[in-house]
Amino acid sequence: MTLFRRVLIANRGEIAVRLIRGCHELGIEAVAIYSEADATAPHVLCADDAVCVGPPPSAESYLNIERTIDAARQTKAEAIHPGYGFLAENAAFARAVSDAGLTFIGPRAEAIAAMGDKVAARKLVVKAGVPVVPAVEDVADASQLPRVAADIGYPLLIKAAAGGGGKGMRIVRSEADLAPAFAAAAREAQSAFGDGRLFVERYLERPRHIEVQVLGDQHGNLVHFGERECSIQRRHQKIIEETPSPALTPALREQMTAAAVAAARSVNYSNAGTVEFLLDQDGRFYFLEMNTRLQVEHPVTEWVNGIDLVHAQLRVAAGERLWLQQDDIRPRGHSIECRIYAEDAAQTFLPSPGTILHLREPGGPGVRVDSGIRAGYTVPIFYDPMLAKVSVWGETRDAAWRRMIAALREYVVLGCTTSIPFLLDVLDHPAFASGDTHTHFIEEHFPSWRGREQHRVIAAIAAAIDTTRPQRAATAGATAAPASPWATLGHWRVGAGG
Amino acid sequence: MTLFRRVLIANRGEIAVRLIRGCHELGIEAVAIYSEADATAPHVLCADDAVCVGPPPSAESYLNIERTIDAARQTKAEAIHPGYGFLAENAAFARAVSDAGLTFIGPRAEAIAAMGDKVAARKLVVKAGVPVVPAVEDVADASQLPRVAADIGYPLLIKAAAGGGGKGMRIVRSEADLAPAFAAAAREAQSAFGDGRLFVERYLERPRHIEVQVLGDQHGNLVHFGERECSIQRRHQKIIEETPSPALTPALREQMTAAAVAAARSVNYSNAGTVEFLLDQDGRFYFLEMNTRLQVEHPVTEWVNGIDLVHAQLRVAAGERLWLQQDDIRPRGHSIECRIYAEDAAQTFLPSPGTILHLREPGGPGVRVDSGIRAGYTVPIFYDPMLAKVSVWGETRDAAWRRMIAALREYVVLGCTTSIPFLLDVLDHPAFASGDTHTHFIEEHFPSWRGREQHRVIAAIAAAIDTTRPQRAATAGATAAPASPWATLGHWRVGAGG
Amino acid sequence: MRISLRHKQHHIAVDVHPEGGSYRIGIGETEHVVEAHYIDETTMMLVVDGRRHHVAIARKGKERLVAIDGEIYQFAPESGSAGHVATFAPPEIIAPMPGKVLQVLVKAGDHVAAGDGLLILEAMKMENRLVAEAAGTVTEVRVTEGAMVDGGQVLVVMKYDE
Amino acid sequence: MRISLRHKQHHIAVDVHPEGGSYRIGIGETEHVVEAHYIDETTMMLVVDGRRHHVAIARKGKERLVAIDGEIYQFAPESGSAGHVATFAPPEIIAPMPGKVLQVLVKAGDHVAAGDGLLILEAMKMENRLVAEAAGTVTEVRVTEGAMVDGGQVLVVMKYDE
Repeated sequence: MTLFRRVLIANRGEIAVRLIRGCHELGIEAVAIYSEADATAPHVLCADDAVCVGPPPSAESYLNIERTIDAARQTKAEAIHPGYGFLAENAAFARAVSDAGLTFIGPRAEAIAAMGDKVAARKLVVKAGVPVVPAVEDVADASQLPRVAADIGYPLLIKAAAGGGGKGMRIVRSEADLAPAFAAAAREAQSAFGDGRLFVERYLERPRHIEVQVLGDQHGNLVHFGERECSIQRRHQKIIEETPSPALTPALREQMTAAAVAAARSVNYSNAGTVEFLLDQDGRFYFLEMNTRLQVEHPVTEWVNGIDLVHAQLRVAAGERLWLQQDDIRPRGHSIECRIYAEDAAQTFLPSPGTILHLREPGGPGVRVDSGIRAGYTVPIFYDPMLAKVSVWGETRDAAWRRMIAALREYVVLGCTTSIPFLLDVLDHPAFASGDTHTHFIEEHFPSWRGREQHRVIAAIAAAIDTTRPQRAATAGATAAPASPWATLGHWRVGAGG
Repeated sequence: MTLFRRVLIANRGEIAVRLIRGCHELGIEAVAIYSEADATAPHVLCADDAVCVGPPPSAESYLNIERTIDAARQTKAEAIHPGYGFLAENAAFARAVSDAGLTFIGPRAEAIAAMGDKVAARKLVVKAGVPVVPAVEDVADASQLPRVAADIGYPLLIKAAAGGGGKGMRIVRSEADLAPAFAAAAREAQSAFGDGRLFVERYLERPRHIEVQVLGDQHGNLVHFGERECSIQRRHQKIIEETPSPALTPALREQMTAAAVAAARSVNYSNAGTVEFLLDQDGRFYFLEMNTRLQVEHPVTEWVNGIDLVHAQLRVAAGERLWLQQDDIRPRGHSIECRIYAEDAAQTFLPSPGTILHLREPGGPGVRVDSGIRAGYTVPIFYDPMLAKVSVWGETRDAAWRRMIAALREYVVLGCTTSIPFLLDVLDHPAFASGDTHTHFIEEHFPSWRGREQHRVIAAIAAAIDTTRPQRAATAGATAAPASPWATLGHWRVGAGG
Repeated sequence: MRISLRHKQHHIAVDVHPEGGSYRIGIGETEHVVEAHYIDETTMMLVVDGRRHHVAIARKGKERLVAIDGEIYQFAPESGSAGHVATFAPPEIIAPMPGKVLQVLVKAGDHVAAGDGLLILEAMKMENRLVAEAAGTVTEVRVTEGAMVDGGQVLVVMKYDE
Repeated sequence: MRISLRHKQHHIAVDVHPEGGSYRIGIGETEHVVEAHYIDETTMMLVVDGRRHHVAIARKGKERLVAIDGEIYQFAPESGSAGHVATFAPPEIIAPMPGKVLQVLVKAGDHVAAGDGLLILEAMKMENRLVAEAAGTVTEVRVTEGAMVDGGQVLVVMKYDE
């Protein structure tokens, strides 16, 4: 099977870097696109070629279908990989790519469209025998709300019919909050997806978010790679994911993966996709949505199943038949991922972009970092504030958990506030350690986190000593300079005893 | 099972960093030792405590048994991990550790002693039914040589009875070279191991180096983790290792792993160890030696088997029973490791220490870097010039091979000459790509390598442009400075087309 | 030498006394014996009362950013005698980044509890709710709905309850 | 502006002509159109005749160390007109690192072939064989067996055959 000679990566940040690496490993040249804010972003530097597609705002660059396809044409790319976010779940884009004679690395446009409309998707999977949450679909205006709410019962969840990723979502616990939440959700949905339609459903108390990775070829073969649990969320966005889920019995896993495969088959799904479910406290599960693209958290599936999902995407997109039967897929051990955001968890997770003054990434056995930054890089204010992802593998959940804690303690990012200290506190929480996780975990256990400051005195001592030190330069750069007069190295000795 | 509270790491460099990480992941504090040349070495920085054990030469520091044990006592460490090299295969050290009431993380001293004397080890394994190469043992002086040589037949291999790692080894192809080779080998053996005794054996033409990883507990249970092929060597030291070996059929693997287990059982082996074999071109294998310690190349076994060998060492040393049966161990995919040395392959692999001016390590899926350096670090001249190891995993040998090439092309080490360009040329060689490897691979295919310089013109352009640029400072440091007047960023565009 | 630092709401006065190759460091009533070794410009090894700490440090003007064991601190120098460690919330609510004011939730004179929303700022594609760090009275609202604001711009001024 | 560089035995003369935001670069008979972008002090993005190259660069005095795609180059500046690219072996055999001279294999006046051993230096725990890069005559041996030498010290001087 001949793969592509050159592929355009229609994305930025860590996922673009990861996709470019995946191409290079298969002997494929990778073309980056970039906005004017990203001319020297890490993904541009590792690509074989790069094309500017417009000004910084994503609506004018990374969401510009025409310029993206033009870039592929100019650079003679034969296929386009959309990554996640941006144009990844845009059926019109997938169609435009095909119409331009290029290969879209993802499912057919019809499958994207079918699953992209949450209302239509729900109907489809119900027909395929997949359970769904009680809900009322397509609430067009606020006047219908009180009746809808009464039908379903509080608490309610309002979400965008067109979207994903937490944008346009609101939880409503009482009628008083209904109207303002609806207005805000509609505004966000309109601005994020150009479609203000909303969807109201019963809100499950303390459910787990469980999703199943599927992979199909263009010849009707489809396998799954087990589940991921992504219950740890803030602002309705995942921040810690793992596989296997501590909550799944073999019997439940069997049922949920079968439901996922049924949902995918209902739209003749090909390429990589994810079927998301909520699992309630009584072990009942409900279809949430299907993400018709590679997922941020795909590394945990790769670790445990010994699969490279990006290679797989490229191969099935090129027409290759699946080389794996379901029985060949044997998960091993446990994997956890943490997303590193430039945000301040002590300030309602406000984004905190800035210039990376100093960076030291963790490494060693069982630790993978997918990074979209480098030392000296200024995180642009125009895009999602995720800087990198750390994923680990361990023989058991306990081993993976300990390894993640060790890795995050090694990780140094100075220049912007990151979620690392918060993630460490979440990991340290006894409820996380024992696998007692659910989507309200953060609200419940960290309603007003103020910071992890176990070493405040040591840090103050370091800052004070450094303040008394004669400065070499006024610049804020990280400099690996030769020994200074203050470096009293050589024969020194510490430790208990003499 | 309670593990140790605190462990002393009697080593330096990448392996000390890896062992400290392994301790931290199990909730164990790690104490480093260091020579005066290593006060700020990476392994010292990541330890919880550190003790200076002497001046730079290893004989006065890392090989000093008394000071090492004193350091453990002072810091209240309960166990000592020796890593590889230095005191790792020193039975007297293992005994002294036990006598001090501490746990030696490795096999019993008797097993080290039995396998440490190559002559005695050979007799032992022969009794256990393991095949060995025709040889004459313990050649005390040069006068016996011509007779010995005639008995075995040329080519011959002379090696130290006490040692390993290529030190004190010589190949002799004709009688004329016999006496000088013997003298040089005896000198190296004496200086490296304090024991000048030599061992002469038939030298196999184009054999493969195949070794088997074993792991035993203190209760008589012993498993193996399959083989590693380490045929790519220079100066008789491995530089590229992989598992599985492209040469092994399931039947041959069965035989070799059974022989390895028999060899290990012959000394009641506990903890991690490696049984080395040569495999000739006719598929016959011969016991070479048993390394009674963790091996440099252990990561490839970890990748493929889903095991953390350092965790396993700590657990069995603490008395835990093996938690794995042989049937539980199921290798998956393929792994390759490359050792990154500070050496000049174009100059007979001369060591090339220096100060690391710029460092960028590869990362992403399936790539692991075990590093003993950092930017700004000066590689000391006193120790082995290995800087780091890169290991990769792929679903197939081809996938792992491509990933390794991509990783090495990403790897930037400036400040000393490294083996990276040479490794890339070795990987690129069709004989490596097809798995046609043997221990004379480098001599045969790269008798006079002069450098990999496909980009010499581009590099010269970069150097010339940088030379014309006004310098900010005279120091040789790597500086992440803000944009300079020469950085013409912003809206720029390259690529074919417009 | 007294170094007065602020990290978030914490005021910390550190008395630094160099002594031979090491330091006596006073913080509050406690005195520490400290050895400080610069590994390079951004890495310090501190030995504080016999315990080793591996600290990363970066400089942003007069500020010191410190990372230790996964934690992050940002210290700004303070002048004057700040010998006490007290809870302190800055009275000016500042835009953490450039964005658009979607909604203003308070007006001058309003009394708010800690955690009450003050305004909603759209930035990085998200609606961000800026809240009061402590209970107090809104003395001034400097922006209107729909306004584009710069990072660092003062949005609301508070007077916290005593 | 002509920049004359040496990398190992290669002499390379590079004519650098800034032109607007980019360069015309002449090497030998070939002319290249080059855009150079500094990402930071150690990273350059070069676009040479339309192809992008990601280059890492470090400075060691007047030397330039360049890494590109896993390859490493070390360029030293040369004065004078070195417009030719010729094979050149330095006549002075230099200790690559500190060590001990174990054995001297040649004496002044000896003629050696390319690859012949000159002496054996023990360093980094290994016996290192220093060899002649080209055929020639040994004109001087500056060390004796057993001597400790510094890195950079001249050990043997050669006169290569024409």
